[in-house]
Amino acid sequence: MDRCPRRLIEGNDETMAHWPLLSILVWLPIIGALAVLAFGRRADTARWLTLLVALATFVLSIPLYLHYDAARGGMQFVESHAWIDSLKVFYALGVDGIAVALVVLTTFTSVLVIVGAWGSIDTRVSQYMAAMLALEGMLIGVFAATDALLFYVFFEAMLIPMFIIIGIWGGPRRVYATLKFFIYTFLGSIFMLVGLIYLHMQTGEFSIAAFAAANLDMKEQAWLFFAFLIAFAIKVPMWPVHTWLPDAHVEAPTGGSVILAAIMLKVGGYGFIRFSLPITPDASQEYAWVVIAMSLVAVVYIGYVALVQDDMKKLIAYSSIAHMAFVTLGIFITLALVRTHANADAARLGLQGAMVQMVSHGFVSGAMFSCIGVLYDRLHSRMIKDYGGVVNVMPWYAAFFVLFAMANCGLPGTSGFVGEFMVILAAFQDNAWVAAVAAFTLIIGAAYTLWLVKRVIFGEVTNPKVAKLDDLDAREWIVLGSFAAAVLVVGIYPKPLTDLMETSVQQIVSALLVSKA
Amino acid sequence: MKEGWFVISKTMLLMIVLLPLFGAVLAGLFGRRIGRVGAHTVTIAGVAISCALSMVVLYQLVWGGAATYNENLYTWFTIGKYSAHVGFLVDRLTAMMMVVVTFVSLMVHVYTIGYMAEDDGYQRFFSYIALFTFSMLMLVMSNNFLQLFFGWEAVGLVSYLLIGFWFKRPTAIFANMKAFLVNRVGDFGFLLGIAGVLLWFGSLDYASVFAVAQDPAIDIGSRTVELLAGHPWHVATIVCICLFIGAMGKSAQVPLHVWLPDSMEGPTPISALIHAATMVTAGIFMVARMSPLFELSETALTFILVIGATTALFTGLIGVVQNDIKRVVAYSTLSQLGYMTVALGVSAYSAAVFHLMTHAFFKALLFLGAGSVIIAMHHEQDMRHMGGLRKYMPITWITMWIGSLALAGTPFFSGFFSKDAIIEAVHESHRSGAGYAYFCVMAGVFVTALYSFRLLYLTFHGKERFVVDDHHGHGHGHDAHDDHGHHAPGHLAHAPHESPWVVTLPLVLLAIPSIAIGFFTIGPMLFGDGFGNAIFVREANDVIGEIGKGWHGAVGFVLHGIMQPPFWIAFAGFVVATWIWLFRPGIADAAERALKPIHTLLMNKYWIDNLYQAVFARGGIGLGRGLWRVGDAGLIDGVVVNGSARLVDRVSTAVRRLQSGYLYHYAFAMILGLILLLAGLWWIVARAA
Amino acid sequence: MITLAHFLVLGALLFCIAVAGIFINRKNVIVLLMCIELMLLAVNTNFVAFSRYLGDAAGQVFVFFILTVAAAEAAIGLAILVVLFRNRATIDVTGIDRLKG
Amino acid sequence: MIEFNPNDLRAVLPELVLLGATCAILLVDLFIKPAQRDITHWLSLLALAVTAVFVWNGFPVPGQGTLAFNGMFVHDGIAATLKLFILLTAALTFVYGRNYLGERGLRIGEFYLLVLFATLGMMLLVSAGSLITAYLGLELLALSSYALVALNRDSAVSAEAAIKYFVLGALASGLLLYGMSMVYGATGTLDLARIHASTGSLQHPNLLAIGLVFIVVGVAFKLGAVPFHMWLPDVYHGAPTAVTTFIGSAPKLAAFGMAYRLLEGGLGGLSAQWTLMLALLAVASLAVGNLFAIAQTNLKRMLAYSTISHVGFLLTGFVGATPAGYAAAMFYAISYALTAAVAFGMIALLARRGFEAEEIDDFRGLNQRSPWYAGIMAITMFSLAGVPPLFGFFAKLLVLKSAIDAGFLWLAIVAIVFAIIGLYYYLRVVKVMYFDAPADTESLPLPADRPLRWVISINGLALLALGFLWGPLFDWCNRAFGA
Repeated sequence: MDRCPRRLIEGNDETMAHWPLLSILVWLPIIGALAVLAFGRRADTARWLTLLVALATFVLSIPLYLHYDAARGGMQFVESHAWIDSLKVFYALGVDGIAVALVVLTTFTSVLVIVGAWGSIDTRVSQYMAAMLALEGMLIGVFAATDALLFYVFFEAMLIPMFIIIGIWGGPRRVYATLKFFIYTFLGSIFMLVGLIYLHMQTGEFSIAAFAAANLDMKEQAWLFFAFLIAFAIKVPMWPVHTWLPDAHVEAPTGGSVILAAIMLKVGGYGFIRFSLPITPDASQEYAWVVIAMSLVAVVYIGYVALVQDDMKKLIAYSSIAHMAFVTLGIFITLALVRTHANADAARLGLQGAMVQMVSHGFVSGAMFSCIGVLYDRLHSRMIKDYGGVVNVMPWYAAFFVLFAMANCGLPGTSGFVGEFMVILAAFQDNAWVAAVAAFTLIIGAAYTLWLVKRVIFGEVTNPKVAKLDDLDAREWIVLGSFAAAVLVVGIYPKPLTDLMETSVQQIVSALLVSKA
Repeated sequence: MKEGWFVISKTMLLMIVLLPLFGAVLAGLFGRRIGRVGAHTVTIAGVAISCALSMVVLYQLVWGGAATYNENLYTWFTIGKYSAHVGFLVDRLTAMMMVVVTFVSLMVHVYTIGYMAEDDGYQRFFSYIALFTFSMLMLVMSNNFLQLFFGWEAVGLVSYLLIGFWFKRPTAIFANMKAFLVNRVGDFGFLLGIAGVLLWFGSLDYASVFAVAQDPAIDIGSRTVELLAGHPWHVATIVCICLFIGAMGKSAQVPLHVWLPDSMEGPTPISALIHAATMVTAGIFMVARMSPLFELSETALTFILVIGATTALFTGLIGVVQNDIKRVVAYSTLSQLGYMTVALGVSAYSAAVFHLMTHAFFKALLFLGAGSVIIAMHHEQDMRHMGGLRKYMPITWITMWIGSLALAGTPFFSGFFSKDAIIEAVHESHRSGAGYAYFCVMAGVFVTALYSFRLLYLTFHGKERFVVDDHHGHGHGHDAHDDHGHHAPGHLAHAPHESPWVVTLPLVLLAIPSIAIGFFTIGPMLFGDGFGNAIFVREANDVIGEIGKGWHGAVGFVLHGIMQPPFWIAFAGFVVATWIWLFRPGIADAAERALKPIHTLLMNKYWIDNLYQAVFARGGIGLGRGLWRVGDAGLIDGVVVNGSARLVDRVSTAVRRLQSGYLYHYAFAMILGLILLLAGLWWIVARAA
Repeated sequence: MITLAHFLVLGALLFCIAVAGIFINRKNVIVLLMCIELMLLAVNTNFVAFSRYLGDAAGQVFVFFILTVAAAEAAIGLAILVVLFRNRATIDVTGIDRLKG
Repeated sequence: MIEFNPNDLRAVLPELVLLGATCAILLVDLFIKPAQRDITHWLSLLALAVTAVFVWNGFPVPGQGTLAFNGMFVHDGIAATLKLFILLTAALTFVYGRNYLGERGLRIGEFYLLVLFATLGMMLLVSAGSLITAYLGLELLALSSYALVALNRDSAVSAEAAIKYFVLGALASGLLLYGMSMVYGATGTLDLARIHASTGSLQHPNLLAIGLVFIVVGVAFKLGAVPFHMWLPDVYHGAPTAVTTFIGSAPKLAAFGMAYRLLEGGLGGLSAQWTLMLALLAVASLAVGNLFAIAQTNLKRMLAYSTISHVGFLLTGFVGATPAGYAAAMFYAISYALTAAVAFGMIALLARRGFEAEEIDDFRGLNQRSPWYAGIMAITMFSLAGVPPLFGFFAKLLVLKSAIDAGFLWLAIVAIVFAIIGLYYYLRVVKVMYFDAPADTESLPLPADRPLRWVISINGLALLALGFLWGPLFDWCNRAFGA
């Protein structure tokens, strides 16, 4: 990857004023959304306009990757303008390696989502597309915000478009699902708000860095830790606060599911890395076992639950929960590794694993939901029993499906393997039993995924409707093909990704060494 | 110039690996475009070249004195002190495996032209087997655990795809899922083993891991860890057993053997290539490759020994009662894998690998022969409907005999040398469990002979147990598998006849090594310095060395072997088989009736499959249902989430009646509030005073 | 000798009677208006008593304001009462319960 | 010795202007035909505008207020700020109510005059420097409001609402007066500043404390805090929507001013006691408001209960008894007034002759009928629910912050817990508008009252804009309290 340290567009500040790349990335889609609402009377106008904006955003996010000086790490492309002086609230943006990865994931996925929704959404197209764009902008904002209040604003605001997307274009039980989704996540994050206000009282400002620098005694840290835990655990989601996800996924339109699984869930993991670890390191160490336990339960419990689902989307939703458990596991074993085992490298391995898993899950789950969407567009059913023998009529589709299924079981050579592999290696360094339980996903994950493949893809065609299906069209080829390329590239050559985040991860981990209490 | 020739070149290795992949991609993505001929041409060309190059590499290493090749191609990731790479380690062991893999694969490719001639999935099939060749090469040529695991899983994937090749057959798509899942159980251990290696040996690269393992200063062998408080375990033992669990999955050792017989749902060439010659031996190869680690742990080796011995005998027994010709060969494969594992268990790694090689040839031969028979019988696989085929298909008949003789361990045939070496090794070994193992392998010899010759007699000898209803007249394309099932069992549309040359040529080409390879290679491979430093054995465990003391060349080995019990046991087996199935066919049924319980036991494969089905499959689904309905739907959603919502709803509908609409209630509420506030104030004042 | 305390107690009694009247009376709205007047009178008593006691005229000024406002209040109250009666043909307190819940 | 000081007139100039204008309009209205009612409409708006200009010109230097009429009348930044927003919301009431009243033949001079008088009362109330001015301002507001509620003489529910409002209001002012008498007795003065000064040295502190309780009750009634809230749902529900728009918005600002004047200005010495009382009232209001609102099907009634819960939040800002807290509370009051105005305005917008659009189901499928107004209403609902990036969220944020800074963490947590319950019924309105299909009876065209459409759109978008640009307003509030 290109590592030319272009001083012009690097973090250090007043030079950034020339080119506020992050602001552009955040606001271009949101303004685009308004434009789509304004001019999107005709469905096709809306579609093309949206695609244009999304592509532009994606293209603009490439320099972010190219010119992020990974060797230097830390926050770059920094922007900071006073928002509320009296409270020291800043409109402050900046990205480190981790954020860059997630931002690029967002822009990439958004384009595919919009291409994917091309034909399948035909009512109130402009509103759908606008919601998608607004969502994209807010997600980028979440990953780029370095001011806690700004982060929170994006964090909450993105619920609104998703609420609308599920509620309008969703399935039969969409209202229940979307209300549940909104209230559930709102419930979590509002406790975090109290935590942030408390931290503001301690530090007098809202900058995340200042929070991280604040000295907090164990009791304060414990309270804050759990405030953050509720917020992010619900977002991830972790067992046992996961039940909103299957409903939301089942009812959401394909595009909604893809964004939800591929990016929105990552906000939770990202929050753990941005807030829990740096701000409450001691409490995180103290209570890491809670999170680790929740993650391990998720791997096994959710794995078994996924096994018995008869709705494809629900199955993938549950498998998402199980996979995200590796993210939380990887994040929270770092503390034990850094502090009790004094093995910072292993901690970095774990954290990197968590991040790679996030990116990979973005691709894989996005791809899986797109695959299901392809079938749903044709047959308007998500029920496994309605399919079977799809390979006979849709060979190319079947090929993609099997590929993504294999990535979902973490087959080496696909992105799904890399993260889980790293996390398990790191976990073993801390505790072999933890690693063993985590590794159980090899079996259960394969079980539910392959059983799905067996029942949907293979076998004789039983349903006459299936017999009439036709294979992927060009649009679907683009979507699935791009996902497949991403899955394989990350799986075969993850080094660019890990290198991008290496220094940032190392900085986070080394910060964990100092106790604040 | 000589220099260049005797240094292994990276380009060559890359070609060896990538050509099959290239073929696979071409045949897979553009199969329709390039057509059948294009597909098989490109894949066969790829595999043929890489086979030739592998032989060159082997020659360079063994005779050219080329140094071991160990380099990284590229870095997978580097995180702090941890890094993972993709790279090649090519020494004599690797080279031998490369040759075996590519050669058998080449044979199977050629054979497939005939076998799959009529199949719609022709291109797809070639793409798969070429992809398999690539994966297997990645596995054997790897120089680190990561890539090993990659190849390990990749071959598993291809095996999954190929067992389910005829994805319309319910049995096939059940079998391939079963195979993948059982393998995953093994991989579960394998992955933990790798994690352990990284933790305790500090790297994933073979070289550095082995360096640590053999470094007396570190003395990793005596290092212990308390995974359970108060139970110090040797780290070496943990790692080795974990790794071996992986091998148990891949190489189908009891109790993870259940997938291999079912894998016969795949097309026969696959059974030959993947489920007999190469993939299933990956576990054996891995353990041999890891000999420096396994040498560290007596416990692990004992474990291996017992597992191997059990597999060798008891799966063989099942083979005796099978009627499906492919399943007989499959169970014999299981049993032979058991032999190899036993060899590993007594630290006779070279013997294991030696048997691996010979077995690869004659077992591939047997499978392809069986396939040829199946073609002739129009995909009738039940031996009870065969018999007397020798006059229809002489080549198949003779080559099958050669294969069986090799399998049964007839002197001068390749199997004899390898198997005898193993038995000798077990005999020499003083490892605990060696006694049990010795009994198993001895009994195994008898069983092997029994089912091998039973197969031959039932298939090629005796009277024909099938009817040719000739109403079609003699047409062509008898090997069309698509017309199978049109006929009642034992009824054929046309008389069976010899298969086309693409089928028989591989049989002949495989028959030659099945006869001769053992005789020529036992010297260098076992008692010479055949594997160079690839295999490490501690002095105390060097049973092969012990045997080697009495080594006077292959002929001497044979003469000495004939004096030994194994030969006579095998001969006994031959006699019994001949008597029962050639001369007195009635006895078989009599014996079956007499030994009813045992027969049922064997027919049901000791009910292990049923057990797994009940406990793990149905149990797992039951558990999932329970967790879902009770845990998710019931408690979390029902009680907590919707429960709280319902509670709020109830409360609000209840309390809203307080807003009664009556003025005096409203006024009363105000006065009440006033009084409460006054009371509160009084309380505060009182507390203040 | 009548002290401030007596006036305050009187005021309190009047006030309590008025308040009690407001939420005990279930008969008709006129009584409510009366009670309100009574309450204001109680307050006035307080103010006058205090102002006398403190020797400060402001309290008594306040009383005049209160009386004026009370008059206006009564006027509006009766006007509303009329409207209510025109719509409901009753001024029974228990009858006024259409708005509830 | 009391002597007349002409400067005092400058302090009350806006009030005088409004009074004069109101009387003028009263006369004008006598001589115009019902057809020309618009004249009154525009004149009233003009009157409010002019008054606002005078308030703006006379805007005092931040921090240092001046006293007029021997301290009877306080002229400071707080009063001026509140007055500006009171005038603004009153004007909004006129604009939003015009069409609604017109269709129901209620566009009579009385409406405008009563609103103007009430506004005058509120202006007086928020700059009250003595118990007398406070009482007079309060009654002027209250009496006008009673009459306004009963504006529709042919509506039984209006009459019922009016009588309830009247009786309870009278009771409340009685209690307030009783408290005032106690305070007077304890301190010997009606002047709030002097009361504050003399708090420390009293021979009957308990007398003052008892008076405090009664005054708190009076304030709580005006705000509509539980358990003195019972009038609020019935009045909001029963009153004509245009009137509800008024009663629901501006008086909250006035009530905040009254609370500040009486409790901080007068009885600041007893803040230790009343902060606790207000905390209790806050909890009760949050609980009752949100719990009752969930069960409602009538939008006006639901909004009434939501008002109660918002009062809980407003009081949460008070419990700190710090300038910052008051600033937050004022910010909250302003944000609520502006938001509520849109909410009720939307009801007035959708209503038409013979059809009050006051049931939640009347908003079904609004998104299909008119995406724009559905969007405005959605913004309003999310703002009321306190979802970022909308105005309401930052109001909640500041209030919670002040409570936490004041050490009332438990109160903040109670508040957010009930905010989550509250979220549900706001979302239900959005759900009805966006996710439900419109019943065809409702797919009538929206009234073509251009000013209404424009103003309500601007008002709605302001809630979004202020979500980003709330800084200046916040600083303004802080400056007013010298925080």
